Amino acid sequence: MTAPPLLAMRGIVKHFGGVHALRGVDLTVGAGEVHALLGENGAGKSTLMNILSGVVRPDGGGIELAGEPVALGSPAEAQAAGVAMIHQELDLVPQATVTENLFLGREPRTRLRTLDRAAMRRHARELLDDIGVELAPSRRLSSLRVGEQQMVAIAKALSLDARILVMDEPTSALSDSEVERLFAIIPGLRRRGVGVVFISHRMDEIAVVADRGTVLRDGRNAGSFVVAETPPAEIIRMMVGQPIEQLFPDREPPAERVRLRVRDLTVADGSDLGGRSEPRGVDLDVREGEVLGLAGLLGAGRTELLDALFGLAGHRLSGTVELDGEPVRLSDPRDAIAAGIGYVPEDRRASGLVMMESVAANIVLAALPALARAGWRRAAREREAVASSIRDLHIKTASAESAVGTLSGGNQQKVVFARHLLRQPRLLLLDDPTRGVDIGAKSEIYRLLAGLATSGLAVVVASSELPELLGICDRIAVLRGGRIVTVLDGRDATQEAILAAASIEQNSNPSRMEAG
Amino acid sequence: ACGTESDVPESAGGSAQPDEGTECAGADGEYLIGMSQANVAEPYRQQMDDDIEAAAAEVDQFEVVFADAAQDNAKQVADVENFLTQGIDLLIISPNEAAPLTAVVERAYNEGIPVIVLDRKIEGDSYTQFIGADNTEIGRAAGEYVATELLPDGGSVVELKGLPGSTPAQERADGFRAGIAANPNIEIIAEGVGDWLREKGQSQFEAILQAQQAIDVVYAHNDPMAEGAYLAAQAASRQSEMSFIGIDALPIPSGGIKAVEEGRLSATFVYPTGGKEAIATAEEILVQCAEVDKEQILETELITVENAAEIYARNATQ
Amino acid sequence: MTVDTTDPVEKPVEQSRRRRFVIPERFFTFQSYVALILVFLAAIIFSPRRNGEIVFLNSENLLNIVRAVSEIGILAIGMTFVILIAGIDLSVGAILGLAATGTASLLMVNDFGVAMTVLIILAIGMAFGATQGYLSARLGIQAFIVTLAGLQVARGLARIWSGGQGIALAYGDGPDVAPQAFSLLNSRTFNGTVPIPALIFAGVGVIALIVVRKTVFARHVYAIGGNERAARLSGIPVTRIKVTVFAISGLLAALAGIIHAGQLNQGSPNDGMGYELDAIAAVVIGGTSLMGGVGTVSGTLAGALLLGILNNILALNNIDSNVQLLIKGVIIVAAAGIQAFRSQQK
Amino acid sequence: MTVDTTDPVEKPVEQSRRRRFVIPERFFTFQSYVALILVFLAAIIFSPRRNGEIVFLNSENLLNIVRAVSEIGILAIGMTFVILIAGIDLSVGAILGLAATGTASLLMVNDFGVAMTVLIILAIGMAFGATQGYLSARLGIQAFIVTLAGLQVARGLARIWSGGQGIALAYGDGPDVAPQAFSLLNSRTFNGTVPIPALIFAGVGVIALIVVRKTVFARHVYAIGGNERAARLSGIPVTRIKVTVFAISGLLAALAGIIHAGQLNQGSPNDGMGYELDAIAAVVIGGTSLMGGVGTVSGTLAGALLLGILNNILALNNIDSNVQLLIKGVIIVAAAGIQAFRSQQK
Ligand SMILES: Nc1ncnc2c1ncn2[C@@H]1O[C@H](COP(=O)(O)OP(=O)(O)OP(=O)(O)O)[C@@H](O)[C@H]1O
Ligand SMILES: Nc1ncnc2c1ncn2[C@@H]1O[C@H](COP(=O)(O)OP(=O)(O)OP(=O)(O)O)[C@@H](O)[C@H]1O
Ligand SMILES: [Mg+2]
Ligand SMILES: [Mg+2]
Repeated sequence: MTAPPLLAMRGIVKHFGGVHALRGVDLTVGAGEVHALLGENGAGKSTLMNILSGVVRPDGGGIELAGEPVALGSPAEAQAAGVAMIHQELDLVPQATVTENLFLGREPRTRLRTLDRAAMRRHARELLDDIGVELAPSRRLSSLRVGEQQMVAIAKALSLDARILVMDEPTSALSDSEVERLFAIIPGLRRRGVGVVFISHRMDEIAVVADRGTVLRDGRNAGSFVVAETPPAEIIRMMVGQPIEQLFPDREPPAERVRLRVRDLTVADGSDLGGRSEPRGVDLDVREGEVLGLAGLLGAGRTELLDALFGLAGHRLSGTVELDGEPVRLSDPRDAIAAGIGYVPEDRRASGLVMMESVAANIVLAALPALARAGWRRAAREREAVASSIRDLHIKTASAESAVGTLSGGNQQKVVFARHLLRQPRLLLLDDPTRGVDIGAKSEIYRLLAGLATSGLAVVVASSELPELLGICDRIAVLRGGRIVTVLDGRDATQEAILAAASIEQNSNPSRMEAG
Repeated sequence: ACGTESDVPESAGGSAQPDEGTECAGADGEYLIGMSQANVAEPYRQQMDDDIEAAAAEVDQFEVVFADAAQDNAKQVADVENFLTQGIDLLIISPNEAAPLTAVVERAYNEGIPVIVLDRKIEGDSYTQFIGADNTEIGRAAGEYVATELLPDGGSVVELKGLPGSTPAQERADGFRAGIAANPNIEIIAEGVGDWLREKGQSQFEAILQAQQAIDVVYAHNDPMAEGAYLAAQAASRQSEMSFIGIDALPIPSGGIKAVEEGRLSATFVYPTGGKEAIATAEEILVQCAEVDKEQILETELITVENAAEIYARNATQ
Repeated sequence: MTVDTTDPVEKPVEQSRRRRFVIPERFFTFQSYVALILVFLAAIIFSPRRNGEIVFLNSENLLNIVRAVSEIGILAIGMTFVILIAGIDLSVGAILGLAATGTASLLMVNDFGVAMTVLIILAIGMAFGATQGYLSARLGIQAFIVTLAGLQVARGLARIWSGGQGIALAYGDGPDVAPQAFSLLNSRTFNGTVPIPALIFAGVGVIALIVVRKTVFARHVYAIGGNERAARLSGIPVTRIKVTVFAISGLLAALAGIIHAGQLNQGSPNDGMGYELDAIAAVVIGGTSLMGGVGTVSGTLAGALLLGILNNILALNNIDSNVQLLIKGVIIVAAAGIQAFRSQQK
Repeated sequence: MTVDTTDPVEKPVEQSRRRRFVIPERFFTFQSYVALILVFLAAIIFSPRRNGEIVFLNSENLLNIVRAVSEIGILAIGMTFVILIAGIDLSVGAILGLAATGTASLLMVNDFGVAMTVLIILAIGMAFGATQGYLSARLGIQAFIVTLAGLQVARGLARIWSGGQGIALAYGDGPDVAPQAFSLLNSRTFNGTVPIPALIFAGVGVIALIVVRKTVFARHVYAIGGNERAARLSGIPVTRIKVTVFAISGLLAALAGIIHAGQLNQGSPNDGMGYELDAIAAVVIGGTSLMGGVGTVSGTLAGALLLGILNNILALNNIDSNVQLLIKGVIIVAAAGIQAFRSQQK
């Protein structure tokens, strides 16, 4: 080898207070290579890439770009050196327009040094066209769907004409068709000699896009591999430390008794929906012990349907909902919880956890009044409840009093599960419960779900990962534009069938199909 | 005095009034009087408004409207401007501070509107009459009372000051020092800043009580602070060791005269509001079409337990 | 092991830029007490002496300090809950004034008994606070604005109620005087040593400490401040709790107003001007975050005492009042700076 | 369908579908102007008349209004930027006082020329603001606390500078008087009709409108307020921009202080007390969100004028000052309520 690699990171060390996030990590990426960076939650992937993009300063180690040692002290310096990054958390300004977001921090100026809005508008159009996104550049970002926002972030990163492009879980918010559109961009990048670092917890994607890969475990290199030569099981073993025999556990078939019966559920439009699809005329039956999947493209209305079933649509809701034959009124989450419904929301950071509080406080949050006597807390009962939750759900935490923010993503997710399970719900609603969760934790969550269903709980789970839905669901309802377009049996459904149902162009008067 | 309509027009508003065009309608007129008050959050100034209202109620021809500048010079300028816009017939103003209000008062005066300035002067002489008391004089009277009556053989004095930066606080401090100068054995051993407030007088004096063993007289720049100091001393059971004197002597239940009458304060000094006098002057100018003096200095009065009840009865508005 | 309470990805980007010297976590847990102890020691050192005795440590002086901070302290306790839900209450000083005026008026003008008066005034304060809470929680108007307007309204009502002048309290039997019982508030108990307002302050403090530790309500308050959406999705009655918190703040402000009238033998509509800022300062010095969700009542108590000691020692030494302003400004920033440094470390 | 067997008083099973009445988005875009126009019309209706003329519409009266709001308006423009980055600046009133005092002192005591004085005072204001910005942006201390302390410090400095007294301005040539040129600030131009402070206010407003529309700086301000982390990650120098914003606020407060001294022929350390709350009210009524990232300078100008007209019409009708407090409180809440309603609709 004569030419130095495009990127070489050597011996990178990083501490956060007492947390040893990186303990001497190496990473090399060649020009025109797509390099997968893998590892469990908290392995240090984002930290390593944040160091590369100047967001975080390393405590030790060195970075070379094309053989030249560089110091990347700030995002601006990293950009100047040719590093662009799409961050794990969407980093755009919601109140600004698409155009303004695309040029954030590097706005073009006129000769008078004033803002050159005309140039911004022109270039914005071009940038969006380049990645095949049809969006009015003047739209406010907050009016876009998550997937569209993600595409804006991608366009922004590409527009930097970087030598190195880092994508930190770009697909976790995308559904399959958007993922395809993203992947379509990659060959062009390869041709231009761009080095791409790609982070994802979806193993199937790695096989599609990546050339080589590096696995991190506990802030150390756990191995490197060439994708074409390495079976997925081997990669998983590198990540988790042991092979995972069976990702999706076997389960008893559900009972016959209908737990949840929904008829003509419709949510009236708000004034400014920003591309949301509210449920329209939804009919649904879920039986005891059944896991029902919700599939659909981004913005198909899965979250909205689950929100509505949890009382979040308030007075805009119409139609009937029955649990075990009793009608329930759902105008507030309190109604839903009282009726025995639990909800693990899509975004655990924004909607699930109280980050500054302890694991214990987060677990008992919904059950406090039930555990208390006339508003006075009973510490012993709370401790018991927390201990049994941690035990039953295998939550990995230093102690019940640890701040919940110190847990890995999967364990954080289990804390939200535990909170609702403490209330002993009859129906559990899950919105993308494994988003951003590593494969080890995923398999644990699937096992947990299987156990709950076997014990008679009815579960409705929305997910963007079709293999996941196919693996865990008894039946899969496909949504489009807020309507259920078809319901498939879990055993003989295929990805193709689901995708076909989800993405048929919406005609003016789609026929409503009965579920169940 | 102005019964005939052929009276010369200069009759109203004194000789300096440049606008000679105003006719004096005398007793037949209806008059709108604007009263621009600096800050009604000070009990003394609220009392001034109340005095004016009570006095004006006795004069059929008068309607008085009030504005409160809430201690803001700029707001008071706007208040006067608004009075001018409304077309008042006479302006009574108790300026928040002198220099900032001078220009707008001058403007009113030059438009031919008689101006009565209360309590605090403005600069120059563009006003019809100034009515007020002299803070330095009152401070001096308080000092002399201490020097001759309370502590003829000398002793230690604690001073509780009003809001730093306010003129009366400065003048009541300066005058007091001049007043006690005659008796070299009197020493001001501590100064606290009570911002005119009862509770700050109390907590400041609590600390001073700790720091000072021998205190003979507490001189507060106003009665509320003196009362606060008394409360502090009472809590420490030291109220009988010393005398408390204040200033203002408002004729209201929460004022200093009652405090003297009830034995908490040894003395207080009337700081007259001039409200009654202002309406009297306005009556002279507008109803009687008479000329008035440029200045009316109101005398202070020493209130002790001997005369407290009598003066309360005389000064009270009700 | 350092406890990471915040979301790692939400960190300021430059946080690791400086060399960081690590301060033991324990220091921060007791940060407000540490600051309190430092100020206490400084007060001893700078205290004037009389016959060799340290004046500051004189038990009477110490009790005076507690008395002097009792009103601000009570306001600050209510403010702690408000700030814990990421709100702010600028109206407490004005409610105090309204309550003091009302107390004096009911006792002197309407000749109500003590119990009746106290009940009515507390109810008014609570209703005022609850209204503000409703406007802010239900209609989503920012608490800063609602309570800024509330401040003006309370002040205006108080002035109208009393006709603008303070109402003096005189005690005795019969009409037009207040019942003797009410003068308890400016007296001292235990052989005339412990001021009643200090006792009430201590009582309110103890109750608040118990509420924070033992009630579901307090957990809900913390959860709402930490993540309102998560709280709502956990079935917590967010609006009701928020309204309750503002009602408590109004109630305590009214209690402070009653004490104010009792201590000073007078209720004036101008009482309590600017107290809200002192109360907020006490809460923040005590380690409660203005972003909500993090803080303690015990910290607030320490913060209030710290401010009281500061005022006392500055007064004992006859420090120029303007210099006092500067010193207090610097100390408030320093206290907040310690906190900010702490959250950056994490 | 199953029969409801549980509870006869149970709510109807059919979920209620409430008609929501939808207000066109356009209304909100112009919300603050709409409110301004409504208040303007109300002022005309409620204006007293003299000889058939509507007093409120008298051109002199209208110019008086602009003059009267000029200082608050200038403060509010600076405050708009501060609030856009989700900060708050409680120190502007005190900086105004410090600047007014300093202006008078430099002109009268130090016999500096007008240009020199103005430069020094503006520099002081800017430095004061920048220091606060640094403490808040770099050390992460909350702006509320930093500027609350800054308020006290500025007030203390002003009192020390002037010895506690207001310094009156006298004009003329020679020592111990101020240059005649400075009296321009209390004069009127265009045949003595348009007050100079009103002109300066208009000038600052125009510059601010241009800055917001045409500069990259303004884009960065909005971005920081909208999502600070995103701004940092995009390479925007967040700390520098925040410091600049506070420096601008300090600078404009100093400018307002100079105008204050000129208009009132005096600089007093107590000038500008409470102005910060008026300025914040103007900004919020103008539609800028206290959460940052959303708002306009033109809205702020409308908000300031609205408050000015309100004050004017209440005064012209001789509304009792206490009732004025109530009315203003209610109107501020109502204006904020319209906004809150808007963001809830979304
Ligand atoms: N700013 C920070 N402050 C403190 N700890 C941090 C910070 N950023 C990351 N960490 C910690 O460093 C470790 C590595 O985190 P990192 O985000 O790099 O993991 P990751 O591999 O990207 O995980 P995931 O797959 O969940 O995104 C974790 O233990 C995390 O809690
Ligand atoms: N509370 C809300 N207010 C306004 N917009 C919202 C809200 N919640 C979600 N949105 C927006 O609605 C759009 C659609 O959301 P989303 O893409 O999650 O749809 P979905 O059908 O639930 O699909 P999925 O669950 O697969 O993500 C997004 O642009 C999102 O930003
Ligand atoms: Mg990551
Ligand atoms: Mg969703």
